[in-house]
Parts: sequence; C-alpha cells; structure tokens
Amino acid sequence: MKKLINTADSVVEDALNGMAAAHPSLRVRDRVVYRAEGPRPGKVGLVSGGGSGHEPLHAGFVGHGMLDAACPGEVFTSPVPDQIIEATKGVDGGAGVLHIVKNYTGDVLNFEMAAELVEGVEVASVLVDDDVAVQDSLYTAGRRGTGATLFVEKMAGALAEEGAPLARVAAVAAEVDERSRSFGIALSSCTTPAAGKPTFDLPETDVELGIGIHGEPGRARVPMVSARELAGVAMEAIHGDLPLTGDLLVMVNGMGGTPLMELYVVFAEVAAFVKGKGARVSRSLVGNYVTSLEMQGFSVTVCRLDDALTRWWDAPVETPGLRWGR
Amino acid sequence: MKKLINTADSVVEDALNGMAAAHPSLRVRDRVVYRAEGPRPGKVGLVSGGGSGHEPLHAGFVGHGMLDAACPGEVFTSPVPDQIIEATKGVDGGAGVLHIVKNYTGDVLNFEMAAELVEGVEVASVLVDDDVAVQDSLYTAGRRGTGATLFVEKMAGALAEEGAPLARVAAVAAEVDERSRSFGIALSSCTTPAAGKPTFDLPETDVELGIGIHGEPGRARVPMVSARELAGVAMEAIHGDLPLTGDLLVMVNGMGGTPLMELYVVFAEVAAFVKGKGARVSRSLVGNYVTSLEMQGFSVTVCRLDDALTRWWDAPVETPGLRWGR
Amino acid sequence: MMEAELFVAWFEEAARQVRDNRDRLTRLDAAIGDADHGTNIDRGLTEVLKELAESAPRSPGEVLTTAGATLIRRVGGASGPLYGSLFRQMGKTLESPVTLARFAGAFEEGVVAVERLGKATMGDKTMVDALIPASRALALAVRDGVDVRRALDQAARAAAEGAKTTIPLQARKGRASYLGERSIGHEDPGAASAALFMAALAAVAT
Amino acid sequence: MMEAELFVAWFEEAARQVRDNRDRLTRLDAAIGDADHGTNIDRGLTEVLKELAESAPRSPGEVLTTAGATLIRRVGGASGPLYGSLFRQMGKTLESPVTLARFAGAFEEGVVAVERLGKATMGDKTMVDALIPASRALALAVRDGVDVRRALDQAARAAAEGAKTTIPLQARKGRASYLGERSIGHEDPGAASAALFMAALAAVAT
Ligand SMILES: Nc1ncnc2c1ncn2[C@@H]1O[C@H](COP(=O)(O)OP(=O)(O)O)[C@@H](O)[C@H]1O
Ligand SMILES: Nc1ncnc2c1ncn2[C@@H]1O[C@H](COP(=O)(O)OP(=O)(O)O)[C@@H](O)[C@H]1O
Ligand SMILES: [Mg+2]
Ligand SMILES: [Mg+2]
Ligand SMILES: [Mg+2]
Ligand SMILES: [Mg+2]
Repeated sequence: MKKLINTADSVVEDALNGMAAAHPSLRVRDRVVYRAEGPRPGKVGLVSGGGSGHEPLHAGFVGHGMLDAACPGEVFTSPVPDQIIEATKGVDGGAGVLHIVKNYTGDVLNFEMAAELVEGVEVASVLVDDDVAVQDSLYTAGRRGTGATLFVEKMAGALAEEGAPLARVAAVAAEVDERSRSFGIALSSCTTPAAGKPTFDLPETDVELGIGIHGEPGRARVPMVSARELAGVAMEAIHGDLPLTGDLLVMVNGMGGTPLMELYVVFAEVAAFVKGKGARVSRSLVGNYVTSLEMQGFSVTVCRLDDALTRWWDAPVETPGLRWGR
Repeated sequence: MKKLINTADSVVEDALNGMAAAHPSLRVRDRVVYRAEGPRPGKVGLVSGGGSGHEPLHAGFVGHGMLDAACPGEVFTSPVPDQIIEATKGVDGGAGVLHIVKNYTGDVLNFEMAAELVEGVEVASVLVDDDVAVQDSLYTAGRRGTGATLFVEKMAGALAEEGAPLARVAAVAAEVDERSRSFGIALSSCTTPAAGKPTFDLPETDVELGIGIHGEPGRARVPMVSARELAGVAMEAIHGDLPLTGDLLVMVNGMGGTPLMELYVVFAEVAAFVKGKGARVSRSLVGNYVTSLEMQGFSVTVCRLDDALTRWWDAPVETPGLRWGR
Repeated sequence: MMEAELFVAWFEEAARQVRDNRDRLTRLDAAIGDADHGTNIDRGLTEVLKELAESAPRSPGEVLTTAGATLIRRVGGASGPLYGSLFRQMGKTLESPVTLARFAGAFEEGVVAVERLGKATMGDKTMVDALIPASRALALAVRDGVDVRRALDQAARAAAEGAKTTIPLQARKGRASYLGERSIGHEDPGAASAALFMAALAAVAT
Repeated sequence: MMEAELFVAWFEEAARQVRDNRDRLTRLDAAIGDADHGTNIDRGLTEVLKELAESAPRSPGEVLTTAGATLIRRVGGASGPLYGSLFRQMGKTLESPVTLARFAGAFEEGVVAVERLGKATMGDKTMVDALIPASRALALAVRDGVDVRRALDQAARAAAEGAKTTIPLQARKGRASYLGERSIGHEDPGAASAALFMAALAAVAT
C-alpha cells in the first residue's frame, strides 16, 4: 500500500487540518466541520456525517446552500454520537436541526443515539436510501444511502437557506430521497489506510456490480464489458425500480480513482439511455463527488425533478465541493 | 487493463460527446470545444489544447473567465494544426487570439504550425514551462508546462474578459508563468487506453520524483516515505528555484487517481512548509485539475501573487472544472 | 465473587486478544463488509483502558458502564453503539456484590439491549449469534450450580461455537446483508469479536 | 526509375511494418516517453493510405506531399509535424522523372526540414539519428553509382544502425530529455520508426 499519509492513525486528523488550511470558509473543531460564520438565527441547521474516505462528501459540502456542519468518522466508520451532538448544538439557529443520515446500521445507530441525547434542540432526521442494488426487504439492512445524499443535501440546503421550517425541510429531503435511485459498479477495490491492502481482489477480467461506497464487494461479479454495456446495466437497474420519465437530474460519479475522461464516456451512454426512454437529462453532474478512496468505477444517481426541486438544485451554493451562483 | 471505454480508438470522441451532453454551456465541433455562446466582439480569444487524459484540463476550463476554446488531441498526444486553426478562427472576436501552449515538443510544433497557417487573425502565444523537475538547459527540451497552465488560463482569462488588448493579455500570461513553479510525484503509473498496460511499473515500495503529466517516468525513483516528507521534497524543489515569499496561490493537484482525503493531508504539509518559510498561502486549490488518467500521486504548483494577479484569480469563472462568482 | 478488578482485567485481556486478532477481524470484515472491524474494536478498547485508568471506577457496574460509554463515544460504526450498549446495560443492571447469577442476569440484559438496538435476532449473522449462546450457557450454569470458572468457560465455548455457526448463514442485518448470497461462507466479524470478549473473560477468571 | 506507384507502395509497406511493430514502438516510448509513438504513427499511416487512395496523386512528389500533409493533419504529438515535414519537404523538392540522385537530394532536404523544425542535431537521441545516416548512405550511393536497390538497402541499414546508436545516448530533445540520465540505455522510438520507414522503402524497391 502506498498512500499520501503520515500514519494510518492520523489520516483523518491530518486531512481535516488540510481542509481547514485550504478553506477559510470552514471551521474545524473536535472532528466537526462547520461553516466559519456560524449558525444563522432562524435558519434550520443541516448536519450530516459518515465515515471518512468519501470526500468531498460530507465535509466538502459544508457552506452556503448546503450543510451547516459535517461529522467525519474514521475511514469508512460512522461518526460517534458526541460529534453529532456537538454539531447539532453548534449549528442550531433556533429553528431546529435536520440530520441527513445515510442508511447504514452504523450511521443510523450513532445518529439515533445523538438525536436522543441532544438537549434543547429540535431534531428531525431523513434517511437516505437510494441504492437499488440492495433489496429493501426483511432480509437486508435496507437500501444503502449513496449518491442521492448529495442531492438531498443540496436541495434541502437551498430550502433551509430560504428560511423554511424544519418539518418542511425534512419533508422535502425525504421527497428528494424518494425520487432518487443509484447503482454503482467497481473496476477495482480500494485500500483503507488501516487495513493496508485492498478490501477485495478483482481480477483484470472482472467487475463488481452493485457496490456501495465503502469498498464492500458488490452483489455479483461479472466479466468486464464496454462502457456502453456497463452504463446499460446500471441504468436498467435504476429504470426497473423507478421508471425514467420527465426531467431528470443525473450524476455520473467517479469512485475516486476513475479518470474524468472515462466518466464522460459513461455519461454519454447514460444520456443516450435516458433519451431512449423518452426522458430528459435536465441537470447533470460528472465527477468525483461520493467516493470510496481510490476505487475505480462509477455510480449513476438519477433524481426525477419537478419545478421546485429544479429551483433548489439551481439555487446558489458555495462549498469546497460544489459551487455555483456565488 | 480495465477502462470505462467503448474502444480505445473512440475514447476521445466518446468523452467529448459526454462533455457536450453534460455541459450545455459548451459546443463541441470537429474536435474543438467552444463556449456555446461564441466569440464576444472585442474580447481577446483564448485557445489552449494538448493531449487528452488531463481532464478537466483543457476542455473543462472553457467558459466565462477562462478559455474560449480547447483543442483536445488523442490521449497524451498534442492536437493537430487543423484543430488549432479552426479554434483560433472560431473564437476571434476581432481582438486577436492568445495561444496558451504547454512546453512540450509536440504542443509547441503543432501550435507553431497553426499560428503560421491561420489567416486573418492576430495570434500571440505564451509558453507555459513551470516544472522545476526539468532543468531548463541546452540538454533538455526545456521545462515542461504542468499545473501553472491552469493559473495562466484563469488569470489571462479574467484579464481578457475585462477587455484588455492581446499584447497585454499575452504579457500577463507570461508573467503568471514566470511567477509559477511546479513539482510532481507519482505513486503509480497510468495506463493509456491504446497501450493497455501501465507506462511504467513502480514497486509497492517506491515513488517516482519529478514526473510530468503524461505518465512519463520521473527524474528519480526513491523509496516511499510519509506525506510530510514527500511534500517537503516537492516544496524544497520549488523553493530552491523560486524562493517562497509573500502571498502565494498554492495548488495541490491529484494526478487523477488520488483520494481527495490524501490531497488534503498533503495540503496540510504544504501549508506548514510555506508558513515555515515566512510566506503565506493566500489562495488555494486542492483537487484533481491537471491529471494523468488514473495516476496516483500529486503535484504542487505555487504562484507568487500580487494584487492584480489576486484580483484576476478571484474574478468570476464559470467552466465545468472551475467555477466561482457566478 | 467477581470484583471490580476482575472486570478491569477483563477489558485488559480483551484488548490484548483483540490486538492479537485485529488483522483477522479486519480480514473477516473485508470479506463481507468494509474492512474496519479489527481497527474499530482495537481503537475502542485502547480508549476503554485509558478511561478506566483515569476514572478508576470502583464497582463492577461502574467498570462496565464506563467501558460501554467509552465504546459509544469512541468507536463509531455499527459495533460501537452495539458493544457500547451491551456493556452499559450490563453495568446498569449489575448489582454488587456480584454473583454468577447476578452476572448472568446482567449479561442477558445487555444482550437484550443489543438485540433491541440492532433489531437483529439469532441467525441474522451478527454478533448476536455469539452473544445469545453465551448468555444461555451462563443461565444454564446458574441453574446447574456450576462454579464461576467453569461457567465462564462454557460461555466462552458457546460464543465461539455461535460465531462459527454464522459461517453458512446469509446475513440479514448490517453491512454484510448487502452481499445477499455472497455473504454465505464467511464468519461474521462481530460474532468473532464477541467470542474474543467471552474468551477474555474466561481467561481472567481462572 | 522510381514511379508514383513505388512511393504509394512505400507507404503501404511502411504502414504494414509499423502495424507489426506498433507495440514495440509504444513500448520503447513507454520506457522514455509517454507510450503513444506506435499508436501515433500507425494512426497516421492509416490516414495516409486512405488519403492516397482518395486523392490518387499522380507524381512521386505529389504522393510525398500528400503523405506529409496528412501526417501533419492527423497525427499530432512531436512525430506528426516532424514526419509530416520530412515527407512534405521531400515531395516539394522531388522532380520527376525520379532518379536516385534526385531522390537522395530530396530526402536530404526533408531531413534538413526535420532538423530545422525540431532543432535537433545528431546525437540528441531522436529520429534525426536514424535519418541523417540514411541520407548520407544515399548520397554515398549516388557518388559511387550504386543501383537503386542497393542504395536503398544501404540507406535502410544505415538507418537501423543509427537507431541502435541512440541506445547509449542521453536524450537532449523531446520528451525523453526530461528523464536526464535515465534516458540512457533505451532506443529512441522515433529513430526506430525512422528505421522502419527506410526498411519499407528498401523492401518495395526490390
Ligand atoms: N443490526 C445489527 N445487530 C447486531 N449486530 C450488528 C448489526 N449490524 C451489524 N452488526 C455487527 O457489527 C459488525 C460490524 O461492525 P463494524 O465493522 O465495526 O461496523 P460497520 O459495519 O459499521 O463497519 C458485524 O459483523 C455484526 O456482527
Ligand atoms: N525536437 C525533436 N527533433 C526531432 N525529433 C524529435 C524531437 N522531439 C521528439 N522527436 C522524436 O519524436 C519521437 C516521439 O514521437 P511521439 O511519441 O509520437 O510524440 P510525443 O513525444 O509528442 O509523444 C521521439 O522518439 C523522437 O524521435
Ligand atoms: Mg465501517
Ligand atoms: Mg505523446
Ligand atoms: Mg466494518
Ligand atoms: Mg510519445
């Protein structure tokens, strides 16, 4: 394993120091990343968090129009309740705080504990579970939260910025999740600094279908095929669960180690697929947004837009990882 | 080799189709990427180009405040004169066109030929050569152009947007290059689609120092050390050539396959180094901007700012790869 | 009788065994999860020992609640809150002087807290598959009047066997459930670490 | 006498040889460059053949200028303009009917164009190290009144030897110069492809 780290133990701390140094718009304290300017009275606060190694998610989405704070855990490990409690108190502007929680047992348990323990702040939660690779049944922990997290954070963030009350921000966040679906494919595994070797070995000839964002193996291993065919697999899985119609927000997301050139190749195929179904790519995002360290591959996330969601997507955002309109 | 491509031959074409589909702000025609809105009368046009595989450079920097057109060649292969001639004619708003050329024999020759052949457009050129790993001597092709290309494109782009004449835009572009220095380190090689295997093999224990952006081997191969030490190597090389003083623009650039978390770890060390020399990180950029496909590693680019350059850096920019202020 | 020192020794021994088995636990987690279970528990127990040394809790119950709270505060992931709840609930329930019967009762309460929090039942391929057999072994030992040492040995053996029973199972909870049928054939890392916890207790009780 | 057909055949044979050696050329470029030389020349010659078939140039000079212009228009990189200039300049200079002396003179003009454009001289570890010996061999053959076939054989041999002489050199031009001393010990890919061009000409002239 070769990694740009000092020690495996200090990697999260060191990276947060780098974030703080690079972005004067952020304030980092006790493993929580806040907007430097602090809470705005009357605005609903948005807190998210999860394991590190998914950058820019979540800390890179702290700023105007998105999150108020992010709680980064150890690599691929949910944050602890103390961080979430601190963040929740730290961003409350009196209008309550929304927890944006990806549906993983660890994230759910730690956010739940924090929500129970935090005092004097009204807390609502939204669970993001967009990954169609996992069946939502009694036999699983339910769908994972992956790419749609970014959509939820962006749109709920814009609404919160408008001054909407907590219940409404939470309801819209849940609506964005309901309208969104994802599917991911890995060409290679990733290596966590602590483990020091790839989480799984993938031969030169194979890919993993239906992976999450923690370097977990996927649902099935199949022979490598063309970008067109892989995009087709992902899009059929999504379309089979939530038929593609109308205006869509489409993200083709690298897993951290995929050349941008290849993501554009995939996007071209995804766009052609959408067109073939009679739907329209109305907004899009191509790049590394919800990553698994240096994993190679891609995920596609699709959200069925309506006018309001489109407006919140287009609203100004100023974060290290996503920025437009200011 | 596993790559998200359809065929090795079609990868550039397919990726450009994806760019066109993803970014309505761009228009792609005959292997040239233009701003969709076309040239602005009276504004100096900025044209750059180079091999593909460095995305978002260059095509991702076409848009308000940066380039007017980019000419992507085959992977790691300079564009041909025809592309550059088309681009030059296509962006001329009557005020002439600046060619921003990275100092590689191929880029230089093809841009020179184009500049000679293009008719009816005043053309000036700036040569970017910021890489301190290469000695600028009779015994080399001169310093390579790497990360500073982004700085030149951004600042000259802002100045052009203000309506400055060609000679001044060219002079400032050259000044940005003179004030900028880079150094790169690779932890792994990259694989071009056509070659199908890594350009060089790097054992688990070693890194390549002083690499360029085409997967070329570097000046020396040394044992892997910590992020702090690697950042020190890069920064000493830069500082030894252009002493770090005053306000600096600092970019820590991934080569395409490096987790953002690790780039922040490196940035923390770079910022500490700068502070140790009594200089100041006044502006910064951390991410994948000038890449070599899926190569792992980083490069640091430093530019000594003054008030004017800072203003042009801060000026609004709206491109797929760099955006703020609008 | 089981004193506070014994419970401190339990966590010291558990920390040692987890350290020795850290890479194995992480490998188990790599196969059907995200390759961090060894690191998570190792980090948690290191913090527990630090906290126990600093706060010097006096009763067995206090040792356990301190350990539980520390795991919750320091581990994260799924296993942090789950193990944290196990020990915190055990600590809250456990009255001094500690007898085997009281310990068995508190342990059962702890396991119920884990089940309640994680909503997992026997056969879901989680730590619960090691914890429930351990709890039953303790209850049987109490019923049969077995001495502490043998009771804890039996609990350790039951936990180890329970961990092995997870191998052929398809996971229905936690990260491993995402793999569907591909989770079959691998030991659950949390069940494996639960077996280590029980082995550590048996070891220090001798 | 060398007719237009012979020159077309030259490019057909060169395309075949380059296709057969594409991976070797790319491997040579991987060692001291960016692993694209084989692909570049292969792509270029494919386009040249297409263009020659379409535009059906009638004189040797036209064949050469067409090939040169196509290489410039289609290859990119360093080798595109350099090889393009070689053939374009050769074509501009070459008068019909083509004699060995006229061909040798035009070839020399082409090589000078390459030197002028790339500013490389003998020993810089570039295609020039194969082209100059080839040009000299042609000039000597003219002086000595050698027949066309033997002259082209000697030129091919000189180019091949010239390519080999690049192995111990440290590059002073092009991408390989960035490697400093690490460029020593590898054959220059452009010199290797230049040797293929000359071998192809010798092959079709028989
Ligand atoms: N719902 C649950 N109930 C009980 N135990 C669970 C549950 N979900 C996960 N676990 C246990 O947690 C273990 C994984 O812990 P760990 O790897 O530290 O956390 P994470 O899965 O968040 O990475 C699993 O092996 C399993 O034993
Ligand atoms: N200045 C130069 N003069 C002559 N030949 C050169 C020069 N620079 C490079 N070359 C030749 O070009 C070859 C590389 O061609 P190619 O790989 O196609 O282009 P690039 O270097 O742009 O990737 C080198 O091996 C060398 O023979
Ligand atoms: Mg985890
Ligand atoms: Mg090249
Ligand atoms: Mg885990
Ligand atoms: Mg090359």
